[in-house]
Amino acid sequence: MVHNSSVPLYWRLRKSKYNLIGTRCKTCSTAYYPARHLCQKCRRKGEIEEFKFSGQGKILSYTIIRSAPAGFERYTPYAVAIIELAEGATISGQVTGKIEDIKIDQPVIPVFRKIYEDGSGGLIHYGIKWEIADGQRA
Amino acid sequence: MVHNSSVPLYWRLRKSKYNLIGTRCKTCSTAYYPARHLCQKCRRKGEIEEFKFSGQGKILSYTIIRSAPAGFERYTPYAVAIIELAEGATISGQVTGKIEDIKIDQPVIPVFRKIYEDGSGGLIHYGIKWEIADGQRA
Amino acid sequence: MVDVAVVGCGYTKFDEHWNRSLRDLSTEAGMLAIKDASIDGKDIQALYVGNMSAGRFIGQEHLGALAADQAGLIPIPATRCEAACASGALAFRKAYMGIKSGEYDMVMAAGSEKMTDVKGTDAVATLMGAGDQEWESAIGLTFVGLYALMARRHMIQYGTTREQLAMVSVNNHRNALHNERAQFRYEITVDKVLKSPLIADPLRMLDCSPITDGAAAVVLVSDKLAGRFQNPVWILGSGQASDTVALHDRQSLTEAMATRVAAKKAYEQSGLTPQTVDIAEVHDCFSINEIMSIEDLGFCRKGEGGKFVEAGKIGRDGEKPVNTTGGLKAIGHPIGATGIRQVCDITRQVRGDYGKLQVHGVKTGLASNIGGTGATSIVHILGSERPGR
Amino acid sequence: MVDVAVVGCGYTKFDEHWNRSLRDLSTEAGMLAIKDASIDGKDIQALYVGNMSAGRFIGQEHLGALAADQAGLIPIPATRCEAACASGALAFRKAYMGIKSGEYDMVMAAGSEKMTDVKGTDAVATLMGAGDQEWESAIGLTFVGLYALMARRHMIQYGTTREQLAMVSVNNHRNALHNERAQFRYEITVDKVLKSPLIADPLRMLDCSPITDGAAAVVLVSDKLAGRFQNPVWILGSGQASDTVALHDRQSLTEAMATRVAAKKAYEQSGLTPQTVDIAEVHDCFSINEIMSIEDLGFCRKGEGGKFVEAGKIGRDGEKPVNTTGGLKAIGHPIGATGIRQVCDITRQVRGDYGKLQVHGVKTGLASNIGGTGATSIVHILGSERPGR
Ligand SMILES: [Zn+2]
Ligand SMILES: [Zn+2]
Repeated sequence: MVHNSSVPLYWRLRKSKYNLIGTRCKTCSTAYYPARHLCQKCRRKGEIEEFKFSGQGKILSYTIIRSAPAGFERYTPYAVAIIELAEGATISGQVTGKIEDIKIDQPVIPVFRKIYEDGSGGLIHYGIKWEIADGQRA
Repeated sequence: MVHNSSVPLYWRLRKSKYNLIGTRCKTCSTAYYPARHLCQKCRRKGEIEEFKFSGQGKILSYTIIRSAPAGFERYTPYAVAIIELAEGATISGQVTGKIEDIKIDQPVIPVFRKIYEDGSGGLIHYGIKWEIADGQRA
Repeated sequence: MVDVAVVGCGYTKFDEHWNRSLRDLSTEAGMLAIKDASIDGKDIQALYVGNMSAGRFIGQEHLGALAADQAGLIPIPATRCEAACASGALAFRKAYMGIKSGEYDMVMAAGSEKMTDVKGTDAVATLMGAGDQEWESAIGLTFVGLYALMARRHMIQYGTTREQLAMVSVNNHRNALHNERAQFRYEITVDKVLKSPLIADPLRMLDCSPITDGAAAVVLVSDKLAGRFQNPVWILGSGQASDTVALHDRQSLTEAMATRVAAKKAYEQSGLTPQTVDIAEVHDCFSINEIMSIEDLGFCRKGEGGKFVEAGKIGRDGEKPVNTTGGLKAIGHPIGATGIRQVCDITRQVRGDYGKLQVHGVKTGLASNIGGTGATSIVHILGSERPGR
Repeated sequence: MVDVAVVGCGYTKFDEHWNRSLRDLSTEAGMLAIKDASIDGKDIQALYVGNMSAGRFIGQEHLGALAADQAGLIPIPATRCEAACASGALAFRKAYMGIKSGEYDMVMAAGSEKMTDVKGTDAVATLMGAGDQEWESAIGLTFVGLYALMARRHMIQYGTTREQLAMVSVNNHRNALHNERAQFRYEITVDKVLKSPLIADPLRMLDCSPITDGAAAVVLVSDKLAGRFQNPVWILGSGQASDTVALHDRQSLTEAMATRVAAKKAYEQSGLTPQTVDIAEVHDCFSINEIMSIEDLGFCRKGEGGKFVEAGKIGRDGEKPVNTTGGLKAIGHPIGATGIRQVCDITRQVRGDYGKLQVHGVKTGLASNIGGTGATSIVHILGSERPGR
């Protein structure tokens, strides 16, 4: 029942998820992550290109998941935040490190981590998590 | 993903599935298997009672499943038929015995068998299968 | 223009029905509505069924035909509608539009969900089907987690307190005391909410609506037939709107744009305002959603929902009674059934025949049903008077 | 009474799209229809999405909002409709009724299914969600198994031959040769069908429509707006009916009662008859279903479907061209998309602009979409002339 374990899905999104690659509309400069292939503002007039995000971001809101869905039981408690990327898009992601250190508006940087291990097939899903950036960058 | 393995579902239907217990409308004598609690003919005017079917039936149509759904892979090929019960209801069921012996209109009798084993939990699901009745009854 | 009225309603006990199936529950709800309307099942010309996830909960799709089959309504057209947690209201709206189209004069709208056949963590995963599977479910987000993200932001932006959130649940539990079909019929206190286990900070167990099995149904008729019924309750306004499926794609984490758009339409059609509508059923899947909904529906200004609750204005004797029969928190939340259950409760309150649950003098009521974290929002306003023409 | 016309249509390549998601495919189909209609996406007032089982195939529900989100159509109302394999036609019918209700003047109806993210046996199990989970799936029945039960009975009762069944697939493959969006574009022979592996006796691999990913979309408008478009194709009739979900509960194994009821309604509304309608898209999920449908739609008498096929009457130059672009068998069958794809193909044929796929002189066409083993049946008739008033 853990649909996240679908191999085709994982494969389709791996480049985007591993490398923070989204899209940008050349026409109006709006950046999209996750990638969109139709600009929400310009629609068919918008010209979409691939776009790599810098990874600079800050925490808009966060929570600590203590009751997990199937597939994530062994990782509780874990922190999830909504991150506002410097280029304008917002994204959900897990936050690594000490839960007590997480605060609203705090700068974060992306790190490459295991997201979870598929219990049945043993497939390990990697992706980006977010780490509290050090003092200088705050 | 094998939803048939749901324990509450199995438990709810076990009496009915083990013992061919359906319902009958006292008002119009229509017999229902699987059980219905609302008579399709009399609606609210129908008085429904529990009803045990005799198990006498005959084959209306049959097929041999050679490509199985998740959970039944190890049993192929297996025969499935639509059985017309003597009391009037019709039901789908697996037919045991030699596949070559199955013919339309053939009388069958119910036997208690393993339907399948749940791969993950190991729960064994029992129920009724159908066996070709001997010559005298044909 | 055809006008449409609700002339019958009913819902099953909302509970963990280990011993009952989706089909049993749906049939019972249908029969309750038929009986309440004093009609014959044969008079129903079409069926609309709201259900979110029977495909995953019990391996069964094709819920429209299944409900028609079990209720002995074959061969009438049967339509299953899905918009996650707003599936019930969606079925209701499509039923209403079915009559407005001139195609039918009497239809049934029903909603159902059977959630307890799978284990808890599977239910949590299944519910995330309402969110973004690729970008929210995939990182381990849960539904309560998403609402927790909204709650924290709301607390920071507007000073909403943990206590105010708790008061939402306290009010809902109190209102359910006399609701025989509610899953929880006992009072709770703010203290008890604050001491219940954290599920996704800052939300706790008693901020959350439960996992529930249940079904609800209503009968709708055109103005042509409404005269035959004693107490038709008219649909005065109906609005529906969409937003991004992923919470992170929204313009705001503390405002449901879709609710504002849907409500605006329903208010305009009805000629009513947030001030003049008598009572409301709002979508309290989590306490924060009731506070945000109170704001988005215009009962108070954005950010003042917490204070509105704290001031007792949502109580049964308050300025704007909300969830007068217990809400999702105390009645339970069988996903697809909830939107129809809300309409049932508004209908009874407007009819004025709701016994111990009755709020005095209700002439109009609003039902707000939200799918996912706000990607679908559907608002209906019902009232005792036929729409002015 | 409002009249409704189709003014734009399009579908993606139907295929095993390992590298594309449901959301990509849906958005592409929507854009194709918008482009075909030469409209702006902003003009669309509501969206209806047919999808059977994304909850199980990819863990995603809330398909209406998701499609609106991805297509940049927020905040318009978005409704997901489900009736198993008839989900597409159901979305189309609800879109049509949405316009007839006076609520909208321009809407999009889309259908989609992403089936190849799960392994084959899981797909087979998921498809059984269209049948009776408690009494059919539970004993190991498959979808092809259910149709095999019908096929055997039809052969015994009416003398339908194995060869006649095979000819259905042969005709569908031949018709798909010039359909660039078809999954299979090669001819097959009766002999090849008869030598393909048995799946559920008497049905073989080449009697079966495949597992497919794909999406389709159409734009519908009211008569108020139809004048703006060059070639509106009018909806002349729409019928929908239900039957028992379980095959064993039917009155007959060889007749789809729901199709007969739905077709009767559509014929009556359109003023057309089985004899006068020019072409038909019928639901050939398995070859036997095309034969039964030909009978149930009245193109020949019950039991004579096999002979009708054998006599070549369903060919592109036959008496009643059926599935002129390849049908479910050769185009592929992404469950929720099929009903909309059928309407796309009828629309193009009626418009007369279908290039190599064009059948000469088509003024009217019928689309028949069937859910499960016939528990839902939906029939639409479209034509080039506005309905007589
Ligand atoms: Zn742009
Ligand atoms: Zn009876």
